Amino acid sequence: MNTIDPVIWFFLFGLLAGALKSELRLPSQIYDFVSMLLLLTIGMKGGVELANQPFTLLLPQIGVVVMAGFLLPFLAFPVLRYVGRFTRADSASIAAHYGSVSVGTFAVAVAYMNSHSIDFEEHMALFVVLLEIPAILVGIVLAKGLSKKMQWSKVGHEVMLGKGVMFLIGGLLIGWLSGPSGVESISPLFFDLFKGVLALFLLEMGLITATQLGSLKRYGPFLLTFGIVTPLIFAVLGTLVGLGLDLSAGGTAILATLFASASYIAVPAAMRISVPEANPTLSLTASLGVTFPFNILIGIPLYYWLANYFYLILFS
Amino acid sequence: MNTIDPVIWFFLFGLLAGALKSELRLPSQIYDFVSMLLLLTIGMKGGVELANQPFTLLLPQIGVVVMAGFLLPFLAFPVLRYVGRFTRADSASIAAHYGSVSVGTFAVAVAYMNSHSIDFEEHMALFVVLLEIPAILVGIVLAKGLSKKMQWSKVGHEVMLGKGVMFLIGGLLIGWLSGPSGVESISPLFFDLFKGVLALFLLEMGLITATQLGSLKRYGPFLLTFGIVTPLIFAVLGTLVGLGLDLSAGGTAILATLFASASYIAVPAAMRISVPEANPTLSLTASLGVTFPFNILIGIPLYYWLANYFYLILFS
Amino acid sequence: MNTIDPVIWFFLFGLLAGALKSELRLPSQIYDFVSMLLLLTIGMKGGVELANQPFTLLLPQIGVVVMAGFLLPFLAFPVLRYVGRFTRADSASIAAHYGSVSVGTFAVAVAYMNSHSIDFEEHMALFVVLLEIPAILVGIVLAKGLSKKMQWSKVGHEVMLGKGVMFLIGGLLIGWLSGPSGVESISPLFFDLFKGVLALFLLEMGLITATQLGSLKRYGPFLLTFGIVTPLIFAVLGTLVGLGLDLSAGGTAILATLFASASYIAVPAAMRISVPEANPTLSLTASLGVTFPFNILIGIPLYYWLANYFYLILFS
Amino acid sequence: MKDNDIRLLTIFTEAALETSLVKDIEQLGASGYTITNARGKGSHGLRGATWEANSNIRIEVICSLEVSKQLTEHLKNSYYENYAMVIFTTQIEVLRSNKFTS
Amino acid sequence: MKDNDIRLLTIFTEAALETSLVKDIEQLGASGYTITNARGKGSHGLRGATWEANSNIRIEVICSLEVSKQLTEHLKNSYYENYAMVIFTTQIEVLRSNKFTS
Amino acid sequence: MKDNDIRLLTIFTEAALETSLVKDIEQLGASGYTITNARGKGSHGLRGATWEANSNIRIEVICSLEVSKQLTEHLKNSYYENYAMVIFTTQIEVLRSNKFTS
Ligand SMILES: Nc1ncnc2c1ncn2[C@@H]1O[C@H](COP(=O)(O)O)[C@@H](O)[C@H]1O
Ligand SMILES: Nc1ncnc2c1ncn2[C@@H]1O[C@H](COP(=O)(O)O)[C@@H](O)[C@H]1O
Ligand SMILES: Nc1ncnc2c1ncn2[C@@H]1O[C@H](COP(=O)(O)O)[C@@H](O)[C@H]1O
Ligand code: NA
Ligand code: NA
Ligand code: NA
Repeated sequence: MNTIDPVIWFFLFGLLAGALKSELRLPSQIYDFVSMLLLLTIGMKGGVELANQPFTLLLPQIGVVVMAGFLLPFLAFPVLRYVGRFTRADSASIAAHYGSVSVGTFAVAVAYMNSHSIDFEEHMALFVVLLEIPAILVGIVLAKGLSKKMQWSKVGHEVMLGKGVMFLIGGLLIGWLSGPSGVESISPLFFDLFKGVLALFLLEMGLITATQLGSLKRYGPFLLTFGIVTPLIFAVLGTLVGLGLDLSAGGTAILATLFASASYIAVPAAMRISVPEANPTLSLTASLGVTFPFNILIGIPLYYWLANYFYLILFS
Repeated sequence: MNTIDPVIWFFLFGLLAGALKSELRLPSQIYDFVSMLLLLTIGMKGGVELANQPFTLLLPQIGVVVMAGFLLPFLAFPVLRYVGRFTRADSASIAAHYGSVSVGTFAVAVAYMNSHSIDFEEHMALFVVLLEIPAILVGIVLAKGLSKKMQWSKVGHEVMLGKGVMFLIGGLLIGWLSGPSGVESISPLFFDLFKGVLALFLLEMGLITATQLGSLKRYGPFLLTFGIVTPLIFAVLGTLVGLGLDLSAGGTAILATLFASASYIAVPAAMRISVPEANPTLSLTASLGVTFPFNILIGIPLYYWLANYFYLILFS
Repeated sequence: MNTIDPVIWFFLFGLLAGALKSELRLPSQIYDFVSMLLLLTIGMKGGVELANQPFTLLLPQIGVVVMAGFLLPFLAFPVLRYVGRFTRADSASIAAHYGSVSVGTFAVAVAYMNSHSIDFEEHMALFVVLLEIPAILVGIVLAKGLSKKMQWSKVGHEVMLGKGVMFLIGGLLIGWLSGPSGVESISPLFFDLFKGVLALFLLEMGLITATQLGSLKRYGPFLLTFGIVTPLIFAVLGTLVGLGLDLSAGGTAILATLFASASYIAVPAAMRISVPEANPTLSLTASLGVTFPFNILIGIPLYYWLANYFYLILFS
Repeated sequence: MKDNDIRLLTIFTEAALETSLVKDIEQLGASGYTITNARGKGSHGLRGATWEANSNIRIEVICSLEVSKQLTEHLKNSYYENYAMVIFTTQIEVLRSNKFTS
Repeated sequence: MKDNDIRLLTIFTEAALETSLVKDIEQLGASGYTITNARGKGSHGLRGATWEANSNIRIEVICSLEVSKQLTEHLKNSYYENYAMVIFTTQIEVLRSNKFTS
Repeated sequence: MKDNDIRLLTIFTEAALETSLVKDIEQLGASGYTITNARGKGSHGLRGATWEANSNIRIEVICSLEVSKQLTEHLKNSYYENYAMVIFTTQIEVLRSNKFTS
């Protein structure tokens, strides 16, 4: 029993409280604050790591990961459009959610590695930032086509300057500019409290997930299936990419988790403005109601097992 | 001068600021957050302790404490009804407040024991949870009678799923399921900051208490007397129960404090819904305006002295 | 690059995000909370230091500093009135802002000293409290004249009981009454997190400063010049006073920073009520849009250099 | 049904009643509601939103004159006696008024 | 006194005035008030509620036409010149209207 | 222009639209606006303000009847189809009404 991380218990407790229709709530500004701390800290971790090693060494990895960010939505879109029979806008929007990443899921994966003393490349946090955005652009193009009329500067503004992305990039820059010794003075707030902050975040995520369960019933079995199968397939892709990039087993599992995770902060906000005709309930039901719990409860250990398994097959 | 805990100074500062009509305020969501952290942490402490020892060993203690929770309101009710001459609803509501417990008072008692290096049974936190609820049910029955029409499922929902109780129980479960080593990773937020969080909580409690002083004048000397004599009597009962249960002097003093304390979070919320004809100002004036400050300023050291005194008398 | 404190990067990041019109924001209650923690902690630091040394030894320093607080606005007022050609109310209000101090600037100065391992007298925090108020009173007199009609008790209430001053004084009292060993139990929240809390505060200050840049353009070059030259001159005065009071180089630099800093919390609030005809945009543009960034980016290192330079000249 | 049959019903009351009132509003046939947090003072004294127990909410319901009457009547009977509560209606013109009267 | 003599007086203004305005409202005989936090823009520029100094509040007072006139007059004279402030009145129908006119 | 040409236009809608709507309101000639945070329910389901994505805002615009009509028309065309949005107008009497009609 003790092998389950306490942060997961917070999530399950939130889920239970939500399902029981309890009045439990994280005050909205506290939730904003907690999210902000997560984003800043994850960004800073990535930035500090960047300060530790020559940027140029990472360039090939960065190139591959960004490319993956552009490709993943194209894999999801036809399934949604032709198997799920969603409208073009809805298919594009959901595809963008799954092509992008979930910062919360990443944080749980990091917590998992830490509590099992599994090593991983610290610069994985950089990939969170890199994978956040490409899928959004692809989603918009899938919904609207590549017309000249697209106000790309407005879209770019919307995407880059949204809260989620800004905090990640800001943290990254601050971590990079301050370096490992510089951030020491602020580490009690940002690093020491991280796991506790993640616990509170997951408590609220549990409550929010519970509110999605109602719509899950309404939108039936396709979303449920899609929300489990997509992360599995994307995780396999992520595992292959991770091994191809020569990442450690831990790093590979985290990359697989990133591929498998679906956004619920940056992408919904961007889609609401740029593809308003897409129904936000559909994508949130899938990403929050199915994929997020699946990943943090089952996915992460599975992806780590997968990374080790492939390691064995391929390198021995 | 240095023997007064700094958290008490925060309370007195809040009281002073309130009395001076300063604009000082804890932002409302921060107060909610701080309360929530207190409840979760206290719950977790109890839960971790439960994980440490066979549950069955505690069963007798649990039984006695729960019984006390049902009995205490019956002691207070007739005094309120026939001496205080309050309406039936008001008497029942106030009796429920005093039969239940105050989490803030408990936290101050724990802080007192810690800063005087007094040992106590860590599972006292469990008793906070256990004593929270029975008095509410008794209060409702005292107000309404035991009619078949009572919607007990609605009342149960109201009582169990209110924020206060849920956070306590949630913390308890999380602490129990995670165990002492599990909660280590989240202890910087929940345990290391606890005393500081308590300080902020008490600052706001001081401000709120100050607002009750006006109504205290209005409702006259009975509430003042009741608010001091009841905790004293209940503390003596608590001391006897504690000694009977073979608790340490510290544990006995904390149990006495719990008996002596009056709720101002869970019970007011439940009474407002279930016994709406009771005037909430009366119970809050007594519990917040009189009993809370009395307990944290004078009561706790007194009850510890009492526990030691009885120890001497009875066991030597 | 690593010599710039990470908290400064937070400020610059906020400034950038604001200039880019990003949606980044610190939730308003979190900003209030963070400010409150800064004020309480700074007050407590001063109070703990007071507990460490005989109060009477500090009396001469206190006397000189308070006198300076009364004098500084008189230096700024004629410049604003006759060179800047502002109305009497505006001149008085801006003079009050510059005669008073900025707690945020003080915190950055302390962080600077700490991260460069420069010693300074810990009771400087006391001077923050002392310098906060006199300038406000002078500002009101400059605006309204010394008429008998002035409702000084109302003004005093407004000034003393405003949030900023109350938290500082409260912290001071709590620190003083608890002493160094007393505050230990609450230090994880108030002292260990201080630098991180300051980082969040500066992030929001950067965002707010960015919103002032627009009005800066409108009010032209005088405010810009005034906002840079005044701190420079006041810093020289502060340096001389510091050396005269026999402070260390670090302490002198901090006193110079206090003289050079302009209020943006307590004074604006007091002026809005007591001198309503003054335009708040003018004073905030100067103090927040010019002087605050100037001081934390350039001023503080400069004032430390200045303190050392004068030391050399005068004492060798 | 004519446009001027639409009313805005506004309720100032205790935050503790939110769950209960929302249920009532839906059961009495209103198509929706909007809630904001508030503080205030009235015959039940100061409710300064310092904490949950003395926080107010402000509920707005756009509905037909008929529903507004029924709701007012129901709230008066169920809550008016024991809770801090003020209710009033305003005449409004609403876009797509049929949405609120069906 | 007739129902239609009741007015809802609404004030959009600076948060810094809250204490002061509440005192005025009570002194001029209104039976209560309701306050919510707000942000906005007007002739005094953007007040985005980023911090205390540029936060707005929204005060509502239910009162007789007469009190509403006196209050408006008083606020106009005391604050209108130097503070961001907008005042307007709406005709409403209120439950138990006598509560607000006594 | 007469006093009774002034309208209060109220919009209940998704928080995500704030930036966009503020721009529209200014471009269509209103002299200001006031915004409060809200939660609610309507034809687009429950919007409980648990987080950004399902938070509402409540925008109030005091303007001339004409501007109110133009604004309503513009909002209807631009947002009504794809967003949770309710719009209504109330007749009000405002102090210094010329401030809002120039
Ligand atoms: N005259 C009034 N004007 C505006 N709001 C009021 C008025 N009277 C009461 N309220 C609001 O309604 C709530 C309940 O009123 P009451 O039941 O009179 O205490 C108060 O807390 C205020 O928020
Ligand atoms: N035309 C308007 N419509 C709605 N609210 C307004 C309007 N003009 C001003 N306000 C509000 O009233 C406050 C003060 O207005 P002013 O004194 O014009 O700056 C503003 O900050 C807005 O919140
Ligand atoms: N009948 C109603 N009364 C009051 N507010 C409403 C009503 N219907 C909708 N709203 C508000 O307007 C928002 C958008 O409405 P809708 O587009 O119908 O979902 C809702 O989230 C509510 O806040
Ligand atoms: Na993904
Ligand atoms: Na008790
Ligand atoms: Na100064």
